[in-house]
Amino acid sequence: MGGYGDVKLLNDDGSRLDGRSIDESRPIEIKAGVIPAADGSAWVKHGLNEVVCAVYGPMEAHPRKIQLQDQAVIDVRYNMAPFSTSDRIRPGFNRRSREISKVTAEAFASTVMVERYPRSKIRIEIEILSAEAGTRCAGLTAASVALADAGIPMRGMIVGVASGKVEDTVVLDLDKAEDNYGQADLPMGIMPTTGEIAFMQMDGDLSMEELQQAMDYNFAAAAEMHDIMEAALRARYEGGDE
Amino acid sequence: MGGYGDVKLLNDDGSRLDGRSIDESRPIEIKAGVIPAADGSAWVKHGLNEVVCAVYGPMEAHPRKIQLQDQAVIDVRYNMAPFSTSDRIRPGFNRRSREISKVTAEAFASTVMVERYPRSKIRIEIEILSAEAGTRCAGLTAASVALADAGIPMRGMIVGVASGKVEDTVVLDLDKAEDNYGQADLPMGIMPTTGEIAFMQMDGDLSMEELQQAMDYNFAAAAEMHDIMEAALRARYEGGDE
Amino acid sequence: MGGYGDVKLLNDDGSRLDGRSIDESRPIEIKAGVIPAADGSAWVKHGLNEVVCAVYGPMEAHPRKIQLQDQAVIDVRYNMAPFSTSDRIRPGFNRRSREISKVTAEAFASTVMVERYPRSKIRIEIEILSAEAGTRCAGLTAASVALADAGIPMRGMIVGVASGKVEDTVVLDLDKAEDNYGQADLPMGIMPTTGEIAFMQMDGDLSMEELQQAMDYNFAAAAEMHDIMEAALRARYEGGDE
Amino acid sequence: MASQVVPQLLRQHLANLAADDERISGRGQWQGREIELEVDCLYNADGSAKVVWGDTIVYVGVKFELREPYSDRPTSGSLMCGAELRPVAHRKYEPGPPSPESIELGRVVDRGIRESGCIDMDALCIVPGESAWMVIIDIHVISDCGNIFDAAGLAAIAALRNATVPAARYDVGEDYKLAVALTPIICTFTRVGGRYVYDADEEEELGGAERLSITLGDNGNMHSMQKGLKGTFTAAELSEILDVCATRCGELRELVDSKVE
Amino acid sequence: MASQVVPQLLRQHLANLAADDERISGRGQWQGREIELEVDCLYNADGSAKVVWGDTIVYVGVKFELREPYSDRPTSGSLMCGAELRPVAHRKYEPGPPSPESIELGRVVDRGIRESGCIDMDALCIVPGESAWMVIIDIHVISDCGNIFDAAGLAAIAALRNATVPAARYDVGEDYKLAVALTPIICTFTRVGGRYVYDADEEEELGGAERLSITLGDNGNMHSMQKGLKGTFTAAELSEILDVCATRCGELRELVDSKVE
Amino acid sequence: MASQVVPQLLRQHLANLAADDERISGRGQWQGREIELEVDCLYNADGSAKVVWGDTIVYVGVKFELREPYSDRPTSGSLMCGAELRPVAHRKYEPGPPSPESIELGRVVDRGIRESGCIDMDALCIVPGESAWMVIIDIHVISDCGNIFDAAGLAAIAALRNATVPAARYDVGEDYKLAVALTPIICTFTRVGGRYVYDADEEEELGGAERLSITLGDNGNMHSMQKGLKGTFTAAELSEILDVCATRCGELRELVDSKVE
Repeated sequence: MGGYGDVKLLNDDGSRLDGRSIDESRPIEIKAGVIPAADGSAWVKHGLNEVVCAVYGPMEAHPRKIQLQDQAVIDVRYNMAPFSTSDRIRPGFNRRSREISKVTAEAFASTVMVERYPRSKIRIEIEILSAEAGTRCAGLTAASVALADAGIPMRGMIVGVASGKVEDTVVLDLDKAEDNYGQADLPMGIMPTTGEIAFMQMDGDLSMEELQQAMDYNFAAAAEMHDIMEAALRARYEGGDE
Repeated sequence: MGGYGDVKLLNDDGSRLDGRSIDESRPIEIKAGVIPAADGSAWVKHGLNEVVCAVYGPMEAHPRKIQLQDQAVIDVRYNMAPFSTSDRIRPGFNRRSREISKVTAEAFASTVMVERYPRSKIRIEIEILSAEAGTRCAGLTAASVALADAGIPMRGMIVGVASGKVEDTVVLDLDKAEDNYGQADLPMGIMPTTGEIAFMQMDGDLSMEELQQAMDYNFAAAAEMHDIMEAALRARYEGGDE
Repeated sequence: MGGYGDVKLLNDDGSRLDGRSIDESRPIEIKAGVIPAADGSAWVKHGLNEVVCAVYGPMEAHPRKIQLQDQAVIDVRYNMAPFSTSDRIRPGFNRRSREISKVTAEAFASTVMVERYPRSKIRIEIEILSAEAGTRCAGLTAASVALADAGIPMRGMIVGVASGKVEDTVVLDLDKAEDNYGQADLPMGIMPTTGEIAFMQMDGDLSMEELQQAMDYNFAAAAEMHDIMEAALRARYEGGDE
Repeated sequence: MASQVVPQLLRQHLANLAADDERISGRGQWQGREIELEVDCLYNADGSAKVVWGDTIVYVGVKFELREPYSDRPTSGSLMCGAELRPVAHRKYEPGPPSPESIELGRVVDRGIRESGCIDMDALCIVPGESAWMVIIDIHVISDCGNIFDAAGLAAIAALRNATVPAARYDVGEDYKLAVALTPIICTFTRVGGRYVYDADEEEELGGAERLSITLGDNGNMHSMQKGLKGTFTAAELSEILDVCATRCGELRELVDSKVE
Repeated sequence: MASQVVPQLLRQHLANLAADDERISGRGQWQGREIELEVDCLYNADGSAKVVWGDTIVYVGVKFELREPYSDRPTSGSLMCGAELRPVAHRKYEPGPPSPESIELGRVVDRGIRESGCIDMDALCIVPGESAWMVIIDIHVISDCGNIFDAAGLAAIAALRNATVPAARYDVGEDYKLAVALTPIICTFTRVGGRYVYDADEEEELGGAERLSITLGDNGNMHSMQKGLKGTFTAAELSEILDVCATRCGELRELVDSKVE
Repeated sequence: MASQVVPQLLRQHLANLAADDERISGRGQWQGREIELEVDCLYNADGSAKVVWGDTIVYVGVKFELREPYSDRPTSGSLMCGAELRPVAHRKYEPGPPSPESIELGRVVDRGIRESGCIDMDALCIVPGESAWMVIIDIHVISDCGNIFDAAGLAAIAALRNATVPAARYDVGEDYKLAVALTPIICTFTRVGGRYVYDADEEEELGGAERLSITLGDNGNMHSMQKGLKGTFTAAELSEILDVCATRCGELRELVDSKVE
C-alpha cells in the first residue's frame, strides 16, 4: 500500500475514478476448459487482469519424499508472465510469487478432498498474462474452476475477492491506481457455499470497523462471483467451449 | 551472422584473407587417446580452434528416472573454457552451450548403437580450449574419435563440417573474421560412410542454390576429414600416442 | 594477510594494541546446551567473535547416494549471518564458507567415531553471529562442545586456535586489526588429549622457525581452552544451563 | 514418504485436551510462553535483538546500506526484511535456497513493519535521486520450537528501535538513532484440537492446522494479516481472535518499550 | 525409469498409417492444422499475439527496455528472444531453470527473426554509446499439443509487427510503431512412421523421430535451419521438404499480413 | 550407497607396500612422477601453461580485465583464481555448480600465489579509484589421475610468468609482460599406507588419507598450508614433510625457470 495522501481516488459524488460505486466489482468473464493439454483449465478476465489456470492430476507424487501417506499434495505455481506488467519481469525465482503459491496451495489443500488421493499430487498452474491489481484473487477463482473442470472433488469452490481502503473509505475490488495509492488491501478466498475463509492476506491500515465492512463486501461479492463460475462450468459441459 | 557489408573478406583474385581457396579447409590435426582418466578421448586442432573430448561409459544411468528401458542415454556437455575466447567467459550456465549440447547429444543418439546398452549412460565431455569459429563442428569430430577410442559401437563416425557465405560467395569452413562479418553459416554433422546428416544448424541468408553449393562443400570436406580421423585412430592403436 | 608495513600493531613495550601480551588469547566464554531444538549445541564467545553450533544426529543419511557403508557422514555448514560483519553479507553461496565447511567436516570425520554409525549422518551447523577474526577456530571449538553435548563419541575434542605474525613477531590469537594488517595466520584444530592436528590452514609469510613458535603457542593455548570446554560441559550436566 | 503416523496420534491427543479446555503445555487457551528480550546484542549489527520465546530463539540484526533510490521514489529510502530458516534451527530444515516457509516469514514481518509506517522513508534520503539509506532487517532463527512468526516480529521491531544509522561509516555525517515512531506487534493464533490458541508450541504446530498472524499498530489498527497452512476459518472466529490479539499486542509493546530507552 | 512401451506401440501404428499414406489425424502428409491468430491481446505488452494452432496455444509478448548499447556495437539496439515451457503447458513439463527444450525453442525462433534482418537494429539507437532499445520477445506456451516451434514463431513475428515502441513511458519522445520490414516464417517437419510430415501433432511427436525447422524470408531465402531430436536425414529428403516449406511459409505470411494493419 | 569395498582392499594393499617401504607405482617415498610443462599454449589466453604430471593433465589460462578498484584499495589491482573440476577430468566428477573440491583447489592455489607477493598489486592500477587490472587465473583440469593440487599450482605460476598484459586490447597503451617477481611452488603430501608420500597417484589417493599441501616461496618461507581430507597428523610428521618440501619446490622452480623467458 502506497498510502500517498495526495492522489485523489474518489470523485466528488463518492464514485470511483473509473465510475464504479464503492461496492462494485470490475467486470468479470470466466471460461472453463481453455487448455486442451490439461486435465482441467480455466480463463478469468477480471477488469484488466487476465489469468489462465491448468490443473493436472491426480497423478503419482514424485519424488517419493514429497508423498503424503493419507492424502494428496497440492502443488501450486503462481507465475507472472514476463510481459504481464508495465515493467517486464525477469523469468525465474521471485519471492512474492513463492509466497502467493504457498498460501494458495494451502487454501486448496483445505477444500479439495485430498484424503481421496493418498500418495498422489494435484498440480495447479496459475499463469498471469496481464496484471492490474488483484491477480492472486483472479488466480484463486481460476483455480477453483479449473479443478472443477478436471472433475476433482472439492468441499466447495474458493472465490477470490478483495476489498480495500481509499481516501478513508472502504471499497470493493481495488484497481491498479487504488492499489498503488490506497491505504489497505484485504484479499480473501471465500467458499460461499459454507461461509469458510480459506485464504486471507491483508496489508495497510484498517480499523476493526473497516475490516468488518471490507469483509461484508467480500462475502457479498464472492456469492455473486460464485454464480458466474458455475455458469462457466455449465457452459463448458452443456454448450461447448463458449 | 554479422552480415556487415563493409568488411572485405575476399581478395581480388578470389582467394580468402588467410590465403585459402573458397573450398579449402583450415589445417586439421587429430589425436586419439589423449586423456588417461577417460575411457576414450580425442584432441582436435582445427585452424586456431582447440578441442578435447572425453568419453565415459557405458555406465549405469543415474538417477534412475533418466534411464531408458531399451537404450542408452547419450549425455553431452559442450563447454567453453573461461580462457577460450578473447573476452573471458564466466563459468556456469550458458544458453548457447546448452543448445549445442542438446543437438550434439541427439546427433550421437542417432549413430551410437544405443540399443545395445539399455538403462545405461554414455557421457561425452567436449571442452573447448580455444575458440575461433567452428567449435561445435570440431566438437562433433572429436566426440566421434573419442567414442571410437572408447570402443563404443557406432553406425558410423559423424564428421563436423561447415560452409558459409561471404561477399555473396559460398565458402568452406569459415574462420573467425568470416564468421563475424559473413552472411551465412551452415554447420553439419555428416556420416560419410552412409551419406546421412545427423546434425544441422544454419543461420544467415542463403538461397536454395547457395544451400546446395554449401552442402556439396560440406560432404566433400567430411569425406576428407573422415580419413584423418581414421588415421588418428590407427596411430593410437598401432604406434602409441603419436 | 594484508601485510601492510605501515600499520603499527605492537606497542613500544612489546605488548599489543589491545594490551595483550604476545602469547595471550582474547577472553573466551563457552556454554553448552544453548539451542533447545538441537540434539547438542554450544555457544562460544571468543573476543568479539560470537558463534553458535547445533548438532543433529546421528540420523539416517539422505539421499541414499551420500551414505557410506561403514561409517557416518559428517555434514558441516559454516555460515556467516548477514549481520555478522561490518559490511552486510548477502545470504547464500559463498566460496570461503564452502571451503571452511569442507575442511571442518574433514577434521571431525577424523575424530568422531564415525564407524559406529554406518549409513548415517551427523549434521554440524556452525552459525557465526559476530565475526572479528578467528571464526573458523571458534567454530571448531563450538562444534566439539556441541558434539559432546549431543553425546556423540569422539576420540577427543578438537580445539580451534590460531597464531600469526605481526611486525615480524609471532603472536597468539590475532584480532581483527592484526588479521587485516599482519603478515601471517596459522589456524589449527588440535586435539590436546592426543597431540594430533586435525585441522590446519596457513597463509602469509612464515619462516620455519616462526612456524615452530606459532605451533608452540597454538598447542599451549589449546590445552588451556580444552579445560574451559570441559568446564562448560560439566556446568551443563551438573548445574543447569549456566 | 513423509510419515503421518505421529501427527495423527498427536492430533487426537490435542483434540482430547481441547475438549477439556486444556493444552499440552498446561497453558490457558490465550496464554503465551515466557519471553526474554535482549537488545544491542550483536557486535557488528547496527541494531539488534535476541528473543528467547519459550524454547524458540531468534536473532535479528539490522544493517544500513547507502543506495541509489528507486527511480519511482527518488526521495525515499527503502526497507528490506528477510528471514533465514537455516538447518541450525531444527532437524526439519534443509540447506539450500530460501524455502517458501522462510520467504513467508520474512514477508509477513516485513509487511507489518512497513505498513505500520513506523519508519519515515523520506527521512532516509540523503541526496534525492542519488543516495538514500536502505534498512535491512535480517531474521535469523536459531531454535524453532514453535511460533517463530511472533518471536521474529518482536525481535525485528526491537532491533529497529535499537538501531543506529551508521552515517560515519559511510562518510555522510555523524551516527544517529534511527527514528522509529511506532511499535507494530505481531500475534499468531493456531487451530489446535479444533479451536484457536495463542502462541502454539512445537507439538501444537505439528498436530495443528491453520495459522492466523495479525499485526496491530499502536492505535489498534491492523497493518497485516496472513492466513497460512491447511485449514479454514470463519468470520466469527476471526473476531474472537482479534479481541485477544489487542490485549497480547499491548503487553508485548510494553515489553519492547521497557527494553529500548 | 521412463516407460517406452506406449511410444513403441504408437510408433508401429504410425508406421502402418504412413505405409498407407495416412496420418493419425486424417490429415495429408503436408497438411497443417487449423490456425487462429490474434494480435494486440495482452494488456501490458508493447506488442502481442496469441496463436491457437490445433490444440496448441502460444502467447508472445514483446516489451522494450532502454539499455546502454554493447560496447562493440555502440550504434545498435538489441534483440532478445526467450521461451518458457512452463508446467502449465503439459503434464510433461517440470518447474525449474530453463530446460534445454525451452532454450532451443527460444534460440531457434530468435535466429529466424534476427537473421532475416526484419528489424533495423541501428534504428533502435537513441544516443550512440548511451542508450538504445532492447526488443524482448517472450514466448509463453500455454498448451503444448505438438509443433510449438511453428506456433511460437508465428506468434513472435505477429507480435513484433504489432509492437509499439513505448517512447513516452521512457520519456524519450512519442510512441511509434516498430518498423518490421519483413516477415520470416518458420515451418517444421517431423519424421513420422519413417517419412516426413508437416506440423506433427502431440501423438506424432511422441512416436516420431527427428525434427527439421526452417525459417524462410520474404524472398524465399533460408534464415535459419535446425535439426533436433534423435534421427538422421539425407540431402534428398531436405530438398523435398524445402519445396513444401516455401508453400506453407507463403500461406502463413499471408495470414500474418491479414491480421496486422 | 557409495561402495567402500574396493578402497578397503586397496588400503590393505597400500599398507602392506608401505611396510616394505614400497609404493604401488614402484616410486620411492619422496619421488614424484614425470612432469611435462608447456607454456604459451592456449591461443586466446593472455598467459597459459599445460602441465602433464604423470597421467594428470591441467591447463591454466590467465586473462586480464579492467575493473574499478575495490573502494578500500583504490590504488590496487586484484587477483582471482578459480578451478573447475569438470566431468571431463574423471568419471567421478559431476556437472553442476562448483563442488567443495573445486573451490578448495582454487582457493589453495590462490593463497599460495597471492601471499607470496609475486605480483605487485599496486602496479596493476591504471587510474586510482577508476581502473585497474584484475588478473584472472582459470585452472582447468582435463585428466585427474592424482595430485591435481601440485599440477594446478605449477601450471598457474608458469602461466602467470608467461602472461602479457593486453593493454592494447583495452586501449590503455601497449602490451607488456606481467611482472612476476617470485615463483611460489606448491607441494602435496598424502598419507598412504600409514606414512606420508610425495605426489600420490590416483590409486594412492583412493586408498589414502589426509593431504598436506604447502606453498614455499623463493626464500624458503611458507606462504600457504592446507590440510584436507579425513585424517590427522603430528607436529613431527609436519617437520619431516617440510624438509622434503623444500627440495621438491626447488626442483620445480627450476623447471618453471627453464620454460619461461
